[in-house]
Amino acid sequence: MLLVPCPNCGPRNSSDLHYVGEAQARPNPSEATPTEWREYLYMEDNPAGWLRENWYCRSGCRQFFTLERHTGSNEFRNPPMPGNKVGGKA
Amino acid sequence: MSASELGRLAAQSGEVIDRTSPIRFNWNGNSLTGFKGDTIASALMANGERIVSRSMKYHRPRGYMTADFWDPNGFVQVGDDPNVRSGHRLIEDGMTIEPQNVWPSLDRDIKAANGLVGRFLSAGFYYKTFIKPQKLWPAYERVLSTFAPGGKVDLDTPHRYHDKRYTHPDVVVAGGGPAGMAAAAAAAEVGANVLLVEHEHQLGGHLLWGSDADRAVAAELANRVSAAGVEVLTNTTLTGRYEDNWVGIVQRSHPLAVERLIKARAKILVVAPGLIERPYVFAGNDKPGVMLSGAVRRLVNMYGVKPGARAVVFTANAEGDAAAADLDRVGIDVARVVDARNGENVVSASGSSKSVKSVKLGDGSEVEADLLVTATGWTAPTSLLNMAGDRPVYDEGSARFYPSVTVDNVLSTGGISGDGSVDELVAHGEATGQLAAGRASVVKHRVQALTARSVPVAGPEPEWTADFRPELGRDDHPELFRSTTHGIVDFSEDVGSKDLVAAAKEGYDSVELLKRYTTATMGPAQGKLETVNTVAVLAEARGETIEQVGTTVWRPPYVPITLGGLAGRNFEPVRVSSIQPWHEANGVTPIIAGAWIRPEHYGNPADEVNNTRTNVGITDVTPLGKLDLQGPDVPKLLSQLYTNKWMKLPIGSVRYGLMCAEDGVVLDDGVTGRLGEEHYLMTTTSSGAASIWEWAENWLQTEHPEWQVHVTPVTTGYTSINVAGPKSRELVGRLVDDVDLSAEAFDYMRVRTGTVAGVENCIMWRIGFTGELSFELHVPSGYGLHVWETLMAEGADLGVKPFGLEAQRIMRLEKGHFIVGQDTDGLTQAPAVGMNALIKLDKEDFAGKAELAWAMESDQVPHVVAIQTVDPTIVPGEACQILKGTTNEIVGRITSSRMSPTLNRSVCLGQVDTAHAEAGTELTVLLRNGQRIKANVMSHHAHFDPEGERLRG
Amino acid sequence: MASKPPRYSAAGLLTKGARGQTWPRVWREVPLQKKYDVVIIGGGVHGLATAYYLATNHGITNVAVLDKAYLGSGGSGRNTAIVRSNYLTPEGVAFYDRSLTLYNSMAVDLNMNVMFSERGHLTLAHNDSALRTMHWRAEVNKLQDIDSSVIDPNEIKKLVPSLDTSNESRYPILGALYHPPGGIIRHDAVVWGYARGADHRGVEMHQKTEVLDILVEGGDGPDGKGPGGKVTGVRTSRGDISAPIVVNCTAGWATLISDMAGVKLPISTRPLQAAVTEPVKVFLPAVVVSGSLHVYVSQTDRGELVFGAAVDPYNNYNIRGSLDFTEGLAGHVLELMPGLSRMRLLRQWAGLCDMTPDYSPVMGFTPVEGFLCDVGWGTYGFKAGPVAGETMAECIATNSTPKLIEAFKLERFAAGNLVGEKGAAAVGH
Amino acid sequence: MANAPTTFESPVVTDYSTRPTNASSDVTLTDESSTSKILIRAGSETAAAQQLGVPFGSARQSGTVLVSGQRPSEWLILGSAEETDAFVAALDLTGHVSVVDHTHSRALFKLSGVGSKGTLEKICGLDWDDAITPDGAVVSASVAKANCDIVRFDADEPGYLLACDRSFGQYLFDAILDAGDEFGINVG
Repeated sequence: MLLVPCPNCGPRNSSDLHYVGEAQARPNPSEATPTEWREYLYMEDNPAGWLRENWYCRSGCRQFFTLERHTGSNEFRNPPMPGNKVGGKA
Repeated sequence: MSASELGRLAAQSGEVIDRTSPIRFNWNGNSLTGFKGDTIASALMANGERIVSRSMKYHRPRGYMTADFWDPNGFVQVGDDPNVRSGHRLIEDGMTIEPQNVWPSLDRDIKAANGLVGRFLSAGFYYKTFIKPQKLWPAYERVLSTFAPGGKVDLDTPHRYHDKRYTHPDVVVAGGGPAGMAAAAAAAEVGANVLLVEHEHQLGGHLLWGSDADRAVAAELANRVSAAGVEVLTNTTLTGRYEDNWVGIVQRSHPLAVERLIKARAKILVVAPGLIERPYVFAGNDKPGVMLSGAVRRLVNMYGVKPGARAVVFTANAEGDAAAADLDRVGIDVARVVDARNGENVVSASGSSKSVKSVKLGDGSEVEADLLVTATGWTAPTSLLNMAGDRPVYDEGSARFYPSVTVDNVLSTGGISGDGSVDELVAHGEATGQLAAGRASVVKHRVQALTARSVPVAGPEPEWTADFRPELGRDDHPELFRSTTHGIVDFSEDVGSKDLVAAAKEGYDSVELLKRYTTATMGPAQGKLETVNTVAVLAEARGETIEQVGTTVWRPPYVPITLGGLAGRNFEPVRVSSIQPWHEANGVTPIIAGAWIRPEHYGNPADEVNNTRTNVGITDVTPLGKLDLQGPDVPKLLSQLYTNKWMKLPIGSVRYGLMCAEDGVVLDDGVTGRLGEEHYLMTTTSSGAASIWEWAENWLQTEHPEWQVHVTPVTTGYTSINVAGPKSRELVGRLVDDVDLSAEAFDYMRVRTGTVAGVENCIMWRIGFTGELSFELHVPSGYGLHVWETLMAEGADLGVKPFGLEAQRIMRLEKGHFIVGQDTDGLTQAPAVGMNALIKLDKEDFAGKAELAWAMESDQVPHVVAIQTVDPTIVPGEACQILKGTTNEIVGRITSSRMSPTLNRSVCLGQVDTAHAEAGTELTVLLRNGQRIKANVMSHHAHFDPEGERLRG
Repeated sequence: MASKPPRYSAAGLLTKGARGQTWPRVWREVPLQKKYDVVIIGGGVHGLATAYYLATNHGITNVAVLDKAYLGSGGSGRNTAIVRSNYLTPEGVAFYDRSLTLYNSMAVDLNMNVMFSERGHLTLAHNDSALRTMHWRAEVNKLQDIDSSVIDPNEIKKLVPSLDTSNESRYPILGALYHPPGGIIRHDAVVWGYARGADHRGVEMHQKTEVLDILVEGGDGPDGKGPGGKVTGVRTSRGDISAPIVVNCTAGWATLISDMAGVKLPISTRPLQAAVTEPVKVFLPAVVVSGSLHVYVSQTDRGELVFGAAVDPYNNYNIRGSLDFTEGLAGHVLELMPGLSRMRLLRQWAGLCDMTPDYSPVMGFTPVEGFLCDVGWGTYGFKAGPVAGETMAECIATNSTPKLIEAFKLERFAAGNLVGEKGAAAVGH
Repeated sequence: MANAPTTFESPVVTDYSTRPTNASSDVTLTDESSTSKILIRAGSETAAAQQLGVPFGSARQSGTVLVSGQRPSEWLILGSAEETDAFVAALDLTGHVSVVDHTHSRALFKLSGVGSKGTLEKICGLDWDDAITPDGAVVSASVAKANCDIVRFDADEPGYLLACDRSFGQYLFDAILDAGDEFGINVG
C-alpha cells in the first residue's frame, strides 16, 4: 500500500485517495482544434521516471493536488503544493 | 531393519512436548497417540510412520526430510484443510489426518508405475506429445488432470471467522531466533514500540534444538523481550514486505479467530529469518530415511523422536557434526561420519520403497543404514529483502547467497547476514535493534511533522542513524550441490538434476526459462529448499559460475497463506434510507444497487403502476444524489457542469440539466433548484452522486479556484419521497399547510420550502419522472419515516400505495425518459439523446463543449429513440439487436423494454444509427430466440401522454 | 537457413528416452547481424507471432526479434492464459474469433502441445446492468456465429458447483454469459512454439538485446524524429542494426519505445497483478469471471487456481505486487466460492499493461514511415497474440492495413472514432 | 393537519436491549446521532474563520459545544440544538460563508474506553498512537470502508467520536461492534 504525501493530511494509504491522472493543462475549448483537444483527452506522456500527476484526497481532506512521483520506485519528491491547477477529464 | 526402528526416545532436556498430556489423533485410518506439543511429523515418526506421502509425478514414497514447515514431503490433509504442513502443524485431540496424492492408498500406489517410465516423462515432456490427433487432447487432458497433486477442497467448508487488524509499530522484527530476539529487545529497551513475529510455535530459532547452554541463552533473551514490552506473536508469519514498509502478517495463534491478517506500517523492518538447510543432490536423495541435519536435531532434541536405528552422517559443517553427536548421545548407531571437508562424498542411497537400506560413498564403500543425514549448507531466505528491492549475491567461499542492496528502512540480522557464535549473533541483533530504533524515531518525527494535528511535533528532526554495526563473518563452507550422480532437485515438483541439464541443453538455459519449462522452484516450497541447487545445476550445465547464472526472483508471499486468512473480515458497506424498516415490515422485495439496498417492488409492479396512474403512489428515492450549493458563483459552476444555461434561474424554480464529460459523452443528468439568493440544491443520478460531487470539486479547486461556491453533499440528510398520481396534490395538501400547493401558486418545475407533517425545513419540488402530477418531498432524514408513515395513514382513503424501483422504471419508460448508462453507454455523446436544445454552444465554456460542437455538425451519432413493436404483445429483451433488413448488419439495439400496464402494449427505447432514426422508420429487431420482428420508430420519446398534460395538472 | 529439426511426438520421446538422447535447441543462438529486412522489438507472443507469420505467410525471413530479457519475459509469461472471443463489438468479435481459430490449430501448426483447454468461460452478472451487458454481448456474438449465451443461476450451478448461487450473497449471481469455446492455454508453450517455428524458417531471436534508440531521419521533431520521418534502424545494447521496418511489439514499454521514434501514444502503463494457489484436486471445470468483483479464476490441470484482477489504480512501471491485491482478491473469491477459504495462495506476480482510453489496441502504421505499432493491449494481449501476429505480418508484407485491424489504427484518436469495447472490458477476461 | 414527529429517528434501528452486557468490558459504543451537527464552511479571509479559530486537524470545546476543524476551511459544530444554534448565531457570517445543518446527514457514534483504540485499529488504517493522534486530534478516513470524520475525544478514558454518512450508520455501528467483540464491547 503506497503512502501518498497528502499536503493536508500527511502520509496516507493510497486507498484513501483517488488517482486522477497525469497533470495536463486544459486547452480553451472554444479555440482548440480537434487534434489539440484530443491530444489533451487521450495522449499521455507515460514516462518511466518522474511524473507530475494529480490526486484527490477522497477519504481525507477532499482536496485536489499535484505530486511528482517516480513511476519506477514510487518515490515522491518536492513538497507537494496545494492549490495547483490539476484539471481532469472525467 | 524395519519402520519400527522409529519411535520415542527417553525424555530429552530440551523437549517441547508434554509427556503427561497424551493426544489421540487419526492417521490414514488408524488411531495413534502423541503428546501435547508434538507436530504431526514428530507424532507420526514417534509412531513408527516413515512414509507420509507420494511424490507428485512419479508417485515415489516419501518420508520426512526437513520435518519442519518447509518439508516438501510432509503435506497432509487435515479434515477439510488441504496441503497442511505436517512438520509445523501441532496435533490436536481427535484430529483426522490423511495422506495426499495417493491412489488408491499410501502403501500401494498404482501411479507409482509412472516412475518406471520416468526416463520418458522428462520435464516438459507434455509439450512434445499429445499433439496429434488434436481431437484426442481433451481426453488426454482429463487423464492428466487426475494427476494433479495436493489435497481436496471441501466445497462445503464453512466461512470461518477470520480477522484483521492494522498496526503502526516503530520496529517489526521478522524472526525470533537469537538475533531477532536481541534486536527486538534492544529496540524496545531504548523506547521503540516493537512487534516480534515468529513463524514457529516458540521463540528461540535454532537454539531450541541446540545445547542446554543454547537454550539458556534463548530463555534469557525471551525474558528480555518480555520485560521490554515487545509484542510477541508466535505461530505467525510475516508474509510480505510491500511499498513503504507495508507488511503483511498472518497470525495463526489468535485465541478467537482461525487466522488474523495484520497489516503493519513498520517504520523499520528487521529481517531475521535465519537460514534454511539445503538438500544434497544424489541418486536416491528422496528415499524415506534421507534427512537433513536440522530435521534430525529437531526430532531428537525437541520432540524426543528416534529418527532411525543406524545412521550415516554426511557433514560439511558444525551442524552436521552436532547431528552426529546428538544421534550418538541418544544411542543411535552412527555407522559412519562422512566428512565433506576431507573430500569425502555420498554417491547414492538405495533400499526398499519404505526406507533407505544402504548408502554408497565416494570411496566406493557401501554402508548399511536406515538413516542418511546430510549437512551440506544453507539457503538464505532473502525473500523479504527481495521484496524491498534486494538482489542476493553469491559468495563462493561460504557457498551461499547474501543480501547486497542496502535499503534504509529494512535491516537484516542473524544467519541471513553472516555467521557467528551465538554471542556474536546476539550482539549483531542488539546493534541492529538499536539502529532500527534510532531510525524509527526519525521516521516517526517526520510523520508527526507532516500530519496536521492538534499538537505540533517537538524539537528538530533527529539525525538519521548511520549503520554502525560490526559485520558478521562468513565461515568457509565447501560448495556442495550435486554428487557424481543425479538426483531430485525440486522434491515437490519431482524435478531432477537430469531434467534441468536436458532442458538447459534444449535452450531453456536462463534461470527464468528453466524454471518455467521444468517447473523447478514453482511448487509449494517456492524455492526455499531448491533454488540454490537449481542454479548450481544450471551453472554446471552451462559451464558457468553460480554468480554468472544469478538467481531467480522470490515472489511474495513468504509462505503460502490461506485465502480465508487473507480475506479476513470482508467489509462490504451497505446503505439504507430511513424508511428501510418500513419497507422490510411491508413485504418489500429488495434490490441491491451499488451499496444501496432499495425497494424493487412490494408484490406486483404493474399494480403499483396502475395505482399511481389512477390514485396516488409514494416511492422512496432517497439515493438520488443531492448537493447543497452555496455562494455567489453557483450559476457559473452550474453553467460549467451542465450543457444548458443557468445564469438566470429564478428563485423558486427548478431546471433540468444534462452533464457531459470532456469527450462529450453523457455523464449524468438531473434537476437543480434555486432555493435562495445564493443557495441551490442539485440532484444527480443515484449512482453518480459521489462522482459528480468530485467532478464539481475538481472544477472548483483546479480550473476555477476564484469562484466562490461551497458544495456539500446532503444526499442522505434528506429522505426523498416522490408522491405521484392524480391524487397527489390532495394527499400532500393534508400534510402541508404553510405552502400553497395550487397549480397556480406552485406549478411544474418549481421548488418550495415548508413544513410537511410537522417537519420543518422540507424541500418540495414539482417534478417527477412518472409523468403524473407529482411532488418530490425532501425531508430531514431524522423524520423521514414519520413523513412516510403519515403519507400512508393520511392517504388511505385516497388509495395511496407504495411503489418500488421497477414501477418507476416502467413509468419512466412509458414516458420515454432515458437512463444514463442504460439507454446511453460509454460512447454516447449528448446529441444522441434528442435534447439538442439543451446544448448551448454559445456559452463561453462548459464541460464537453469542444466535442459537442463537432458532434453536432456530424451525422455519425447514434440516436436514442422510442420504439414500438408491431405486435404489441412482444417485448423484445433489452440488448436485442436492431438489424438492417434481412442482413446481419447491426444498426442499433433495444436499450430498455417493458410491457406497459398503462398502454397494454410493449414499449421500448433504443439506439439506432442516423439512417434509422427518422420517426416512422420500420426496424427489424432480432429477438433473443432468433426470431426477427418488425418495430417502428416513434415520433416522440414519450409513449404515454407526450404532451405532458398529466404532470402539469 | 536452419536444417530441418526433429519433430516433437510421443514416438520421438520414446526413442530419445530409450537412447538417452537430448533434443536440439528449441531456437538457435546466432550472432547479431548488422542489417535485417524487419526488426521486431519485443520477444513475446505478439512479436514472435508476427515474425512467424512473416516467414510462413509471406516468405519474409530476414527478420530479427529483439528482447531485452528472455523470450516471454513480459506479459506473455505473466498473463492468466485465458482465451475467448465473446467481445462486445462486431470488430472485436471478428478479430478475437480469428485468434481463437489460430489457437485451436496451434498445436499442430507449431508441432508443440500448447495445451489448449477448451473448457468454457463464464462471465458472471451480479446486477441488472451487468446482466444487460451480458445479453448485449450474447446478441452481438450470435450474429457472428460465436457460441455465446446468457444462462441462469441454476445452469451456472450445474456447470460450476463451487459457486455460491444463492441469493443470500452480497453479490448475488443473477446470470452469466456462457462461452463454451473459451478456455485456457499454456502461455509459455505458445511463446516457445512460435519462437521454434520462426527459428525453423530462418528468423533470428536475440535475447538480452535491449533497444536503446530508434533511428529516424527527416521527421518534424527533434533529431529528425517524429511525424514525416523515416526509420533507418535501431540502436541496441549490442550495437546498431539497420532496417527499413521496425515494429514495436512491446507491452509495458510501448510508449518508451515509440517515444524513441517520436510517436506519441494514448497509453498509460499500469501493473496487472495475478496470483496462483497451491494445487488441490481438480474441482473447477470452467473459467469464471466476475466484473463486479474484479476477479477471474481458472484451475490448471496441475490443480492450481490462477487468479487475476483489475489493473492497479495508478500509473506504474513497478511489478512487485501488493498486499491490497491479494487481500481484496481473496475476499472476492470467497464471496463467489466460500468453500475455498482453506486454499493457500502460493505466489503473486504482476505484469505491465498498456491501457488505452477505449480498451482497444493501437495497430499498424504510424506517422513515422517504417515504424509500426502493435501495442496498447491492456489486459487482453495474450488472447490476441496469434491474430495480431498474422495481421501485423500482412500489414508489413502488403504495406496496407488489413480490414480486421482497420478499427485499431492510431489515427482514430485524433479523429474521435473510439472503439466501443470499454463498456464490456473493465475486467475483460 | 398531521401530527408533528415526537422523536428523532436514528439511523441505528437495531434493538440492542437484549444483547448480553459484558461486565468486564473496557469499551463502549454509544449512538449519538441525534446530536445537533452544524457544518460551517468559511475561507480563511472571513471573520467567521477567525472567530472559529480552531485549526484543521484539531477539535476544541467552546463553552458547551465541540468545534471540530475537520477539513481546511471547514468546521463541524456539535452540541444540543439550542447550543449549536446559539453558537452559530454568534458568528459573523459576512462574506463567503456557508452553514449547513448536518444533523440529519451524519450518523454520530462515540467509542470510549481503554479498548477503543484496539477496536478502531481493526477497522481503520490510520495510526492511533498518542504522538500522531492525541486527544483533540481530528482526522477523516475510511473506517470499515465507510468514510468517517473522527475526533479523538478523551474524557476520563480514551474515546473517539465517529461521524459517517447517515445511510451507512447501521452498517458502521455493527462493524464497530464486531471489531470490538474481542474486547467485550458493550452498547452504551
